[in-house]
Amino acid sequence: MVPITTIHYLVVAAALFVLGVIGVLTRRNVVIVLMSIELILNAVNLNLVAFSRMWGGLQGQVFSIFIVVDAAAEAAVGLGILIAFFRNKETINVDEIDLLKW
Amino acid sequence: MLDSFMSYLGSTVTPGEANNQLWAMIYVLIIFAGVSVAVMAMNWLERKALAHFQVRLGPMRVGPHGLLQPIADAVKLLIKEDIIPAESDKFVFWIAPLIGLLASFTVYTVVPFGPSQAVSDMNIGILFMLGVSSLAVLGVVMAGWASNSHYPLIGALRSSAQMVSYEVAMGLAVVSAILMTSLHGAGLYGVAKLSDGTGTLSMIGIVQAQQEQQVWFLFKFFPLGLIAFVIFAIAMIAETNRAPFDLPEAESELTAGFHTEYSGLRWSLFMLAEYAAMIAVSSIAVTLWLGGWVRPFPHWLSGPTWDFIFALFPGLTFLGLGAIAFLGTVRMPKHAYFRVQTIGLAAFGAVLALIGVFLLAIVIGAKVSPHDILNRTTEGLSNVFWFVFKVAVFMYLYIWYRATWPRYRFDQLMRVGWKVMLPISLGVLIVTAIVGVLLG
Amino acid sequence: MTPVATPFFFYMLSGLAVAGGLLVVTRRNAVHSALSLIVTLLAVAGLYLMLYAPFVAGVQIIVYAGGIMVLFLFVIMLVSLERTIKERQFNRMWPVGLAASCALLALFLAVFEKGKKLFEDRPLPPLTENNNTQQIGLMLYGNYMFAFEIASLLLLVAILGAVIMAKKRI
Amino acid sequence: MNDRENAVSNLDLETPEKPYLDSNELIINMGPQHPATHGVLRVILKLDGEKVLGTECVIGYLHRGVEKIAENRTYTMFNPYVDRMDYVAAVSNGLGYCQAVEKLLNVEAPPRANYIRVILTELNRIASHQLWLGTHALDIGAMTPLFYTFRDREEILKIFEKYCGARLTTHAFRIGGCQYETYAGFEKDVKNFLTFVAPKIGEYEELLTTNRIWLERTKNVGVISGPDAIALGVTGPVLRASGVKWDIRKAQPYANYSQFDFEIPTGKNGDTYDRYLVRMEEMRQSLRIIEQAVNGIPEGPIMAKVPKVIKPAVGEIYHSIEAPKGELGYFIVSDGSTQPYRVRVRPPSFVNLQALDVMVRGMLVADVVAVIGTLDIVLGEVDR
Repeated sequence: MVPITTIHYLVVAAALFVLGVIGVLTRRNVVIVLMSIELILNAVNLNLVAFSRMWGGLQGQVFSIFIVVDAAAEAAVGLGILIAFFRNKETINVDEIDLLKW
Repeated sequence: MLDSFMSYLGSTVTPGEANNQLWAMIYVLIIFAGVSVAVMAMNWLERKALAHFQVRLGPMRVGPHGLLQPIADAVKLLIKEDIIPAESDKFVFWIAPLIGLLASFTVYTVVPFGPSQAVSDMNIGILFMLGVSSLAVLGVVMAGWASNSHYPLIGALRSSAQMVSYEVAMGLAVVSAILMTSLHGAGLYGVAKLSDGTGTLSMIGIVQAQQEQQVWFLFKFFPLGLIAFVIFAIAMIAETNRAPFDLPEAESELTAGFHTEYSGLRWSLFMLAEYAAMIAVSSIAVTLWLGGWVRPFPHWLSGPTWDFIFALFPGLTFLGLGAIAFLGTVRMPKHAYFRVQTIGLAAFGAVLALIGVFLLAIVIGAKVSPHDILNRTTEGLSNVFWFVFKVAVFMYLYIWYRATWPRYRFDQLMRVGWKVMLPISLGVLIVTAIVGVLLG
Repeated sequence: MTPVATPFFFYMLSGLAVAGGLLVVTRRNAVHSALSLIVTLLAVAGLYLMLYAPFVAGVQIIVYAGGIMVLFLFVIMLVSLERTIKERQFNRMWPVGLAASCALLALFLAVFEKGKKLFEDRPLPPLTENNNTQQIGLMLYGNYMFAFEIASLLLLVAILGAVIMAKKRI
Repeated sequence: MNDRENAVSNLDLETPEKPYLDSNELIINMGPQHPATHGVLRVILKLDGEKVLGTECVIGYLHRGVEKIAENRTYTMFNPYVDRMDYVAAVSNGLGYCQAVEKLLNVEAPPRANYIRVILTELNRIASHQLWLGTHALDIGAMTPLFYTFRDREEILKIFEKYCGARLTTHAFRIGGCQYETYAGFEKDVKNFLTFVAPKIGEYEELLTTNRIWLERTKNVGVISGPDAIALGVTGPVLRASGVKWDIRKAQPYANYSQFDFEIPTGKNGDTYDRYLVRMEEMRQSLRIIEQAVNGIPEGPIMAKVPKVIKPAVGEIYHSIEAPKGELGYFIVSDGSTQPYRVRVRPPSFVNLQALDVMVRGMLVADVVAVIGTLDIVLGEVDR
C-alpha cells in the first residue's frame, strides 16, 4: 500500500472544504449552512495540522486551536442571530432573509 | 503468538505504550467484563443499601438476599418487547443508547488501575476522558429528540443544559488539579518548587506526580485541593444525572425524562451507560485527588513489612465478604423451605473465600519465594484493589445522596452551577496558581 | 500516545469524514445533518491523532463534538418546524453553486497534481517528543500571547452577542 | 381530542409578548396517568419553556356518583359510602356524615362515643398527614420520608383494624354514636402509639425542615395570600398557612372539641414550606388532643337512642367538620322518607384544587408537582 503522505491529508481536506462550500452555496436551511461553515473550518484545520506535521513545527496546531475558538464564537453568535430571526419571521430559510431591516 | 503473549508480562508500562495489541485487547475485554459485573453488583448494592436506608429489606426473593436479582432483571429486560414508537425517528432512536454506552465505555481505555494496569497511557489522558464523557450528552439529546414526545424532549433539553453547564465547573476543578502536578511541594505548605515542564495531562502521570510529591492532591495546598475536589464531586453527580441532580429523569415531573419511550434492552443500555459513567467519573476523581492506585500512607508506613501488610488487604477483603456470607447462612431460618437459599449463600460465601485464599496465597507466595511474575502480580493486585476500593467509596456515596436529598429545581440547579460552582472553581484555580508561584 | 499510522486507519477515517460531510450537505432533516457532522468531526479528530496532534484532537472532541454540536442540536430542537422538512431544500441557484464548487475541487486537484513532487520529496519527519501539549501551551503563552488574549476577547464578545441576540427580554 | 382543544381554549392567557413569539409555547398533558398527580388528576399545562403560563384541571376520572347513590339508599345504608370519598381519612368522613344526620334527627351522641370519635378522628388526621408528607416529599425527590411515614402510619392502621376490623375504609361510626365498644387494651395501644410517634415526627423534621434543597424547593413556591385563599374558598392547612386562623374545631366546635386544649398552628407566607410546617405542627397538636381524650375518656353508653328506621322530619341541614384536608361539609335535604332527598358534599380537596392555577402561574413545571403535593388532594374526594 502507498504510505500516507501529506498530500493524502490535503486531498481529504479539499474534499471536506468543497463539500462545505456546496452546502453554503446550495442549502436553504440556515442551520445547515452554519454546519457547512463548520465543515470548511475543519478542512482548514486539517490542512494546518497536516502541514505542521510535515514541517515538524507546532505553529499549525496552535493556529488550528485559534480556528476552533473562532468556530465556537461563530456558532454561538450565528445561532443567536438565528433564534432572534426565527422569533420574528418564523422561518429559517436563507433566501427569505433578504431585507436589511424589518 | 505465545511469545508476544508472554513478552508483555515483565513489562512495567501499559500495553498501549508497549505497543502490544494482544494485551491491549485482553485488557479491554477484562475491563469490559469487569465494568459490566460492577454495574450489576452496583445495581444489587444500590437496591439493598437504599432499602436499608429506608427501613425495608429490598430484594429478598431471587436468590439468597436477592443476590440473583440483577441477573433476573437483565433476563427480564432482554426478553421484553422492544417498543419503537411509530412517530419516532427510527434510526436516531435506535442509535442513541449505543452512543451513550459507547461514550461511557470508551473512557475506560485511559483509567489507570495501576502504573501498567491500563489499556493505554495517553498524553492527553484527562482531556480525552472529559471529552469522551461529554459525548454522552449527545446520546441523551438524540434519545429525547427521536422519541418525538414532549416529556422526553424536555428531559433531553434539561439534561443537555445541565451536563454542559456542570462540565465547565468540572473542567476548571480538573485544571487546578493538573496545575498541582507541576507544582512540587512536600506535604501541606511545605517547600514548593515550580518546575518547568513536569506537569502532565496523562492519567498515570497525575498519579505518579502525587506519588512523587508524597501527597494526595486532596490535601495539597490545604484547603485548595479539598475545595476543588468538592466542586468536582458535586459536578460529577450532576454530570451523571444522579440524585439530587436527577432532574432529567425526575419521575415525579417528567415520568422518566429522556428515556420515557424506551423499553427492554434499549432502556437497559441507558441504565448500563449511566452506571458505567458513574464509575468512570468516580475514577477520575480518585485519580486526580485521591492518589489513584496508591495505597494509604505509602510514606508514613513504608518499608517491606508495611507493603506486605497492605498487600494482604485484597485477600482479606474477600475473606471478610465470605465470612459475612457464612454469617448470613447461619442466620438463615432453619426451615426446609430455605434450604436452597442457604446452600446458595454458603456456595457464594465459599467462592468469595476461595478467591480470598487464592489472593492471599499469591501475596504470601511472593513474600516467601520472591519471583518476578509473582511480585508483579502482587503489586498489580494491590494497585487495582486500592483503586477499586476508593471508587467503591464514591459508589456508596451516590447511594447515600440518593436516599437523603430531595431534588433540585431546574433554575436552582443552573444557579448553583453558574453562580456558585463556577466562581469558586475559578477562584480556586487562580489561588492555586498564585500559591504555587509564591512557594516556588 | 502512539497512534497506529497505518493506511487502513487513514482510509477508514477519511472515508468516514467525507461520507459524513456528504450527508451534512444532503440530509433533509437538520438533526440528521448535525449527527453526520458529529461523525465527520470525530473522524477528523482521529486524523489529528494520526498526525501526532493529540491535543488538537482532544480540543476537537471537547469543543466541537461536546460543545458546539450540542448547541446546534439545541437550536435545531428549538426552531424545529415540521414544514421546513417538507419544503424545497436547495435554493434556486443550486446548479451554479454546484458547478462553482466542482470547479474549485478541480482547481485544488490540479494544484495538488502539479505540486505533488514537492511533497513526495519530503517523507514525514520522525515523531516529535511526547510533550506535544506542553509545547503548544508554551507557544500559546509565549509567541502567541497577544493572539491568545485577542481570542479570549473574541469569545467574550461572542458570549455577549449571543446572549443579546437570543434573549427575549434583557 | 375535542375535549383537549376545549380545555386549552378555556385557558384565558394574557401573554404580554404574544405577537413577538408564541412558537415555543408548549402544551403538556400531565396525567391522568402520571406518578405525581396523586391518582387520576389530569392537568393540562401551558408552558413557555419550563414556565407555567396556565393550567387547566380535568377531573372526573374517578367519579362514582356518590351523591346520587345517597338518594337511593337509606341514611344508614349510605354511611359506608362516604368512607370511599377521602379514603385516606375515612374516619373524618364518617364523623361528618353521622353528625349531620344526628343534627337532622336532633340526637346527641353520648359523651363516651364522642371521646372515641375524637380519638379515632385525630389518629386519622395524623395518618392522613403522614401519607401526605411521604408522597409530597417523594414528589420533590426525597424518597426516604415515604417509607418512614408509612412505617409509622401502619401503627395507626393497626389500631383501626383492632377497633373495627377495617384498616382504610373503616366505617367506624354509626348515626347516634359508635357501633363498637373499645376493645380491651385500646387505651394502652393508643398511649403506646403516642409515645412511639412523637419522636418519629422529629425524625421526619430532621430529614427535611432544615434541608437546604428542601427549603429551596418549598420556600416561596405556590404562594397564596390569605384574602386570595378565602376568596377561593380554600380551607384547612392551606388556608392556615396563609395566616388565617380558621379551624372549625375551634370556630364551630363539634363533638367535644371544646373540652380540649390545643393550638391552631398558622403560617405567615402561605408558601409550600409554611404549609409543611403547619401540617407538622398539626400532627403534634393532634397528639395533644388524643392524649387528653384518652386520659379523660368516661364510662357510659356509646350509642344514643336512635329509632330503628331513621326517618328525619322534613328539613335540611348543613354540618361541617375539620377534616385533615380542610372543611368537610354535608348538606342533607330530607323529604321525610327513609332516604335522603339530596346529599351534597363539600369536599375540601375539590375546593382547594381550585387554587392550583393561582398558585402555579409563573412558576416552573417542577413547582406544579410540589404544589399538587402540598394541596394534599385525594382524587376520590375531588371526583366523588
